[in-house]
Amino acid sequence: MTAISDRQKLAYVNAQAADGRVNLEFETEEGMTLNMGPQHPATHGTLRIVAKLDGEQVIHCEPVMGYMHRGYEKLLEVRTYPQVNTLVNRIDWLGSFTNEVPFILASEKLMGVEAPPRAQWIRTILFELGRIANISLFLGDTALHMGGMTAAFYAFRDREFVLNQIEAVTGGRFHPNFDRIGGLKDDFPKGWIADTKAVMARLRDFCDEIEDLVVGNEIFQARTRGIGIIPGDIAQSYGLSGANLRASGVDWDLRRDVPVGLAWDQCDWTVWTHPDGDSFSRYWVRLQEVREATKIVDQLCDGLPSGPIMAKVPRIIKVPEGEAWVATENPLGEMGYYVVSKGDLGPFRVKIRTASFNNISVIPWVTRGVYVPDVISILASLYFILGDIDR
Amino acid sequence: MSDAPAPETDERRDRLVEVLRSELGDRVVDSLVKPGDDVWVRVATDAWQETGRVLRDALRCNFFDFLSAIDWLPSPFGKSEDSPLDQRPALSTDIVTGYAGGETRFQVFARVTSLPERVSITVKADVPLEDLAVDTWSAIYSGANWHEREIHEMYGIGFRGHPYLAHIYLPGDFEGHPLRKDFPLLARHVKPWPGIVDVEPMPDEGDDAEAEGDAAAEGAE
Amino acid sequence: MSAFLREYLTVAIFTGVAFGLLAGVLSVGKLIRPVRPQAEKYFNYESGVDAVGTGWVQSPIRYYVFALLFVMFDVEAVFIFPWATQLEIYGWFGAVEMGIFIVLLALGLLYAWRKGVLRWT
Amino acid sequence: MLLNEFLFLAAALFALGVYGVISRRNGVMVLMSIELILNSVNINLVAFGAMNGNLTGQVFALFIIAVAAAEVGVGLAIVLAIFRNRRSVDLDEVDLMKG
Amino acid sequence: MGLVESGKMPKPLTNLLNISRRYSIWIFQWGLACCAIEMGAALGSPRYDVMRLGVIPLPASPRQADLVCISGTVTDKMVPAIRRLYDQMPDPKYVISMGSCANCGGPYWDSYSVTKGVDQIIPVDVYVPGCPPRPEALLEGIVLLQERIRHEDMAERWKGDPIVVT
Amino acid sequence: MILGLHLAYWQTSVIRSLGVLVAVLLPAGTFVYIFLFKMVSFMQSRLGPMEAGPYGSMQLLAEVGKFIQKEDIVPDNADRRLFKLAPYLVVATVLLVYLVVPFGPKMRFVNFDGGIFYALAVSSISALGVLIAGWASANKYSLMGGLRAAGQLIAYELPMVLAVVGVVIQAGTMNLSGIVAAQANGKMFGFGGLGNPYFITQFVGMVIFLIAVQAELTQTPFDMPIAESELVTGYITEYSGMRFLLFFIAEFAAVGSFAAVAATLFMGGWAVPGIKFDSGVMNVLGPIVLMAKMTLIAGVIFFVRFTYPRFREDQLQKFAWTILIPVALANILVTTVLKVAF
Amino acid sequence: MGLIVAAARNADAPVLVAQNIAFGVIAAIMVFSAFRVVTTRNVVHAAVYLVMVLSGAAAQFVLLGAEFVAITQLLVYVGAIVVLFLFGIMLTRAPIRGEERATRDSWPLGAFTALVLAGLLGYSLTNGFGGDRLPRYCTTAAPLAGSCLSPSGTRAISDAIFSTYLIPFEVTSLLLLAALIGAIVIARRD
Repeated sequence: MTAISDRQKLAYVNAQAADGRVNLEFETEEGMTLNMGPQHPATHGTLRIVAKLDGEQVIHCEPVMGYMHRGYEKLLEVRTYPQVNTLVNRIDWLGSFTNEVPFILASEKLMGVEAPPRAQWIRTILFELGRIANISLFLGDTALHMGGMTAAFYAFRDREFVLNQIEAVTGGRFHPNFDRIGGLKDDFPKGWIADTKAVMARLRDFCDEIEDLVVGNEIFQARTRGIGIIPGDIAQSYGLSGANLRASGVDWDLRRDVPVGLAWDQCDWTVWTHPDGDSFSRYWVRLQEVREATKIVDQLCDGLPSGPIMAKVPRIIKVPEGEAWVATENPLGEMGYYVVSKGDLGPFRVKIRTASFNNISVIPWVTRGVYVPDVISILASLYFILGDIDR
Repeated sequence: MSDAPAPETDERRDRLVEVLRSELGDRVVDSLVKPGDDVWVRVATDAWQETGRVLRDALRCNFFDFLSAIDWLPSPFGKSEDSPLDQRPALSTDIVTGYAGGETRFQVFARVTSLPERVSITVKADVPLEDLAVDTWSAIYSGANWHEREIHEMYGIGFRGHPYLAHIYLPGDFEGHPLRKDFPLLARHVKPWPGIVDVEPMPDEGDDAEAEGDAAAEGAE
Repeated sequence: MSAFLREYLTVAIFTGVAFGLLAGVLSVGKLIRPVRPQAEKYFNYESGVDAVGTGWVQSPIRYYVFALLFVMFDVEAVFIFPWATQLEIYGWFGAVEMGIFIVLLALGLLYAWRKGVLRWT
Repeated sequence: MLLNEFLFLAAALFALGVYGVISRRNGVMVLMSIELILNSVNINLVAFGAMNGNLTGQVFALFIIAVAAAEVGVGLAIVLAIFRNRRSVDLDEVDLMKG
Repeated sequence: MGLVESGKMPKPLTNLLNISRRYSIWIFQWGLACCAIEMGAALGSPRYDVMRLGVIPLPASPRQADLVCISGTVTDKMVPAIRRLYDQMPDPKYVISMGSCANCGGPYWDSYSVTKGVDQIIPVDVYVPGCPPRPEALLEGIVLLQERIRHEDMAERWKGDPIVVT
Repeated sequence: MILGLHLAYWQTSVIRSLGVLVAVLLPAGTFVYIFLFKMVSFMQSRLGPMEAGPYGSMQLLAEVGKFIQKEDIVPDNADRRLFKLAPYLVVATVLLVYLVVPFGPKMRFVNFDGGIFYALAVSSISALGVLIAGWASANKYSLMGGLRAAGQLIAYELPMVLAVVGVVIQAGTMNLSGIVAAQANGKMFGFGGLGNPYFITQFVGMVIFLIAVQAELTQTPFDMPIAESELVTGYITEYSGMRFLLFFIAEFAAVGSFAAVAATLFMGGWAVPGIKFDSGVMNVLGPIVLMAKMTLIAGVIFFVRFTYPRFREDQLQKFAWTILIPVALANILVTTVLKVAF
Repeated sequence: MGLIVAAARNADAPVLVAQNIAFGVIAAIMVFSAFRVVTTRNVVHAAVYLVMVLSGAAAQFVLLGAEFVAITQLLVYVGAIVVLFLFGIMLTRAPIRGEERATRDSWPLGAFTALVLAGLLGYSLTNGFGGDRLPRYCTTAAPLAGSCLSPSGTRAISDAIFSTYLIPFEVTSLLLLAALIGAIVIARRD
């Protein structure tokens, strides 16, 4: 057992004192306060939801974050560009590859480099695979939060196949660190494309299965329809993005609307929206998104151009002075990097705009007056990942 | 894919700047339009809140991307990559600001998007050092609430009129503002970064000895 | 002793044996299990932080109304059961009598329904 | 068995119930004491029924149980109404006349 | 007082108890970060299915858990909660530290808000390295833990004060 | 002489009691192994426990052995006495239900005139244990779980009771052995070859009964009280070690007991439809037949549990009061009319 | 304790000894529990003690051969009314450590009243029913009606309700309906 350092001790005491103060704040008022988290099965880990209740009705619900705050923006200021690439993988840990892409694109923009077409296509394919790996877990997990155990196991089962494909290319199931400024680390291995298409067919079956098991289930619909309605203008004002925004009837998808140079405009797919804005529509839109993603991967695999996968870039990456913002439509929503460079080996300042942070900022608004069980279904349907909130 | 050469002018983005200028007058201090790419506008500190309102109401930039801040002071610690025992050359602490200029060390900047126009804008405002605060945007864009809390925690910048400016990430008694450039990462001072030289042979230029030499030279610098 | 009481004696003995067994298992556990008292171990669980407020919840009044409905219908069931065993003998007369009884109580349910007690919002 | 065994038991319960009704402050506890009284009556009824070999006692016990259910339902509703207005179920602090 | 604690338990019985502890490990449903997903894959994915080994992923409350897998980054803000939940678990209890972050801080070694290793707060039985470790690695860690439990001398374990890290 | 007989009676009673315990724990253990460990695993394309014993068959013993060794924690704020009392109450009610179930013509522990009435009364007491457990833990999740559980238990106790009335009307008796006999010897639309198993003639009643059983057992989709995604584990959040195991056993033993009651009420109990063995054979075969029927019903219960998501609390209450109970009342009326008319 | 002694003294046959002992034990538990119901400071404890009194009463009903009433006692009182009580308790404030002042200052008055009442009742009962014995339990299969105490079947009770007491039965439903509506009106907050 290592001894705890003074700094640790101090942090421990401080944190306890802080928690105590938060508690005191909540305690002094009328009504009962229900704590969910930092350890709570509903909060995907370490989010803390403090809900003030009247009976079972929520008067006010406030997320307390920071239990997963790792200080990304500070750490990125002391890393070189390739190192940043490694680290940002771990922001949204379910669709890791998708975290790398906007940062790499922003750096490329500053450097004036463009990756060769094949690299762009492969990036797009991996991006969509990351999306599938991410959202398919959501599809099972949300059902789990409403008590349907089996869907979660199906999700884990079929997600494995996607992870296998990612691993076959990048060598990592989770954190591929595969993107490079100017291209990619490697090309596809032999036979990968045929395998991937088989996996995509399987995933489409999985979507059908989920549609039967969850979406078509009356209880699931009773739990989600008309619950947690977020109108489109509220969603925009809070900066909700991704499926949460589209489920509110706002037709906005960065893949289609703000081209960043990847291959989405080369294939035929649909942006699904839903007019209701409730938990059910968020689930439904995500389900469609997985379906579309499998189609995109199929099409891109078919038309993959040949050529190099790496542009000419200097060995030591130095990014010229400037500021650049690139955002992509990540599985969780809009993820963007505002990179400020001073011509150094590493960025001067990186503002990471993550989707979940904005997505859950709507929680106090949307949970007023709902019942405790609805808090769970709303949280699950908003879909957040702790690393993506706290960074 | 942006194969086509960048256009010389960009009407949509120029219009943004024009409308802002007509609404705010000379409180728009500076602006920069990169045609086909992006637009930056710097406004005076006291026009910060009004800028938000104009963006939302006049320009229909309803979608809130983010609100953040930046500390333009160059880090006095460098990247703390070398051994702490080595004599480190004195680092310049001259403030050099980025696009659309700036006068003070701290700047807040925010980005909003007009979904129908498919255009985004980054607005910036200086934060005076003597009174480290600007007006809140949380009444204009609800999502700004948490972003401002984050900035407050990370930079110590206040937001006038914010409903609940409490800690959001760090434990209550955390001292200092981590994202300020003069906030040291203690671990780095105790122990140097083990992987300073970050070189990996590129797949297409396998064993290029000359590049390797370059790398060593650059890394040592 | 009558067979009737004997059956109930079995119930009593069984209850005794069951409780004895449970207590026995727990005391066997007492021999084996460790006791490591630590102050924090005995704090109430609240997702890993200190408990906020007292453990008291004011439960919604709806529960009371449900319990009330339950009690009323439970009493109804008490009268239905003996009647059900003898229905063959009572014939239509019994059916009508019970029909009136059930309908009267169903009116209560209907009243609660119409009053919106069964809905939450 | 003596009839009096049961009657004494009922008497004891009855007396305890009366004590509870008079001396308890908490409205819910007063209602519980009333239950004790009702139960003592039930025991009496069933015992006398057994004594006389007819079923009247048992049938009346059933009716009393039904009435007790109704009584508790209304009684607790009143206590709840008092609690909602006064944030207390203490009968001493509640002057019903002031309402 | 417990027979086991005083070391008066006959040897075969002790063996039996160790075996039953070995095959009935209720793992606390609690994930922290990236590793939690790999832990979830180990618990929930049919491909890994940790239930084969007798690890039951049912309890959501520490009171019913035997094993807590610290899967992911431990931040300073999280530390009191981890400590509290560990304390609330009934003895005998085991800890697996999963992933570089929980082991030593991992890629966040220089962060201002990350605790460099969960073993500064609670005693750890098995470390599983990796960033994140594959589910197989976690399974290996669990098998190691089971080996350890199999040959554990409980009297020894209970001797003296509870293991407190200060 | 009488004294001697007394002693013998005591002995037989104790033996009977132990017999009930076996009859409780055996199905409970079997259900845990078959359904919780294996069936759900296969449903989710897994294997379930494999290491402890062949195909993990010793897993349950390991669980018991482990829980015996676990520390017993009573939180400081809890009401110690009631906290300890609650598991006894919950387990005892489950055990007492088993007493009245006949396993054969003579294979029964007690033979009450009001057998089914007794079973319903005893099972309604478990709501009490749950409420006490929730309150005594002094924990918010527990209290909310306890309240929800009690609210749900009473809401679904009612349809269950009312669903049974139809059977009682048809059989004309509340004695469970009598109900079995009525099913074995009854006629169905004038055809007596298969007897009259009530799952055909009382189909509505059986569906209501099984739904109510699902809710009484707090299994998904009615598991709001122990909904782990919001209330951690509801009223058992603070229980550890053996006391938790008691709740766990009670849950699965309750599945067994309700399955046994349902099998007796609606599926002919120990009798095999259409085949009339003599009493001696059925005393041996009866328990096996009943166990098979129980397993079937438990299989349905667990299949639903692992497939469906859960209701919200108000939806659940609304379902009971606005659908199940009116339907059950209508079922009674229809059965009455049919019974009287024919 | 006295009850047990009294029961033992009045025993005249071994069978009755067992019954009397059972009666005595149950009665002692009931009286003790009833005493705790009216003296405990914790309202949830009071409810639990009430459960014991009620179950004890059910057991006494069994001793008196009233099986149906006994089970009804369990179903309605223990299974429903006590649950109603517990809901009522949890809707109001139920501190886990009990209340500081659960008894009125005027409790001696109550105690006095109760004692006087008990004395009066005891006196009049001894006077009135001093020697009355309950009939023995029937041991033969087909007893003569009235000659011995036989468990009364539910059928007999049903016959009694649906012939002699038909009107009270129907009135009961009216009473329940009225109570239900009244309670809902009182309890609802609109």
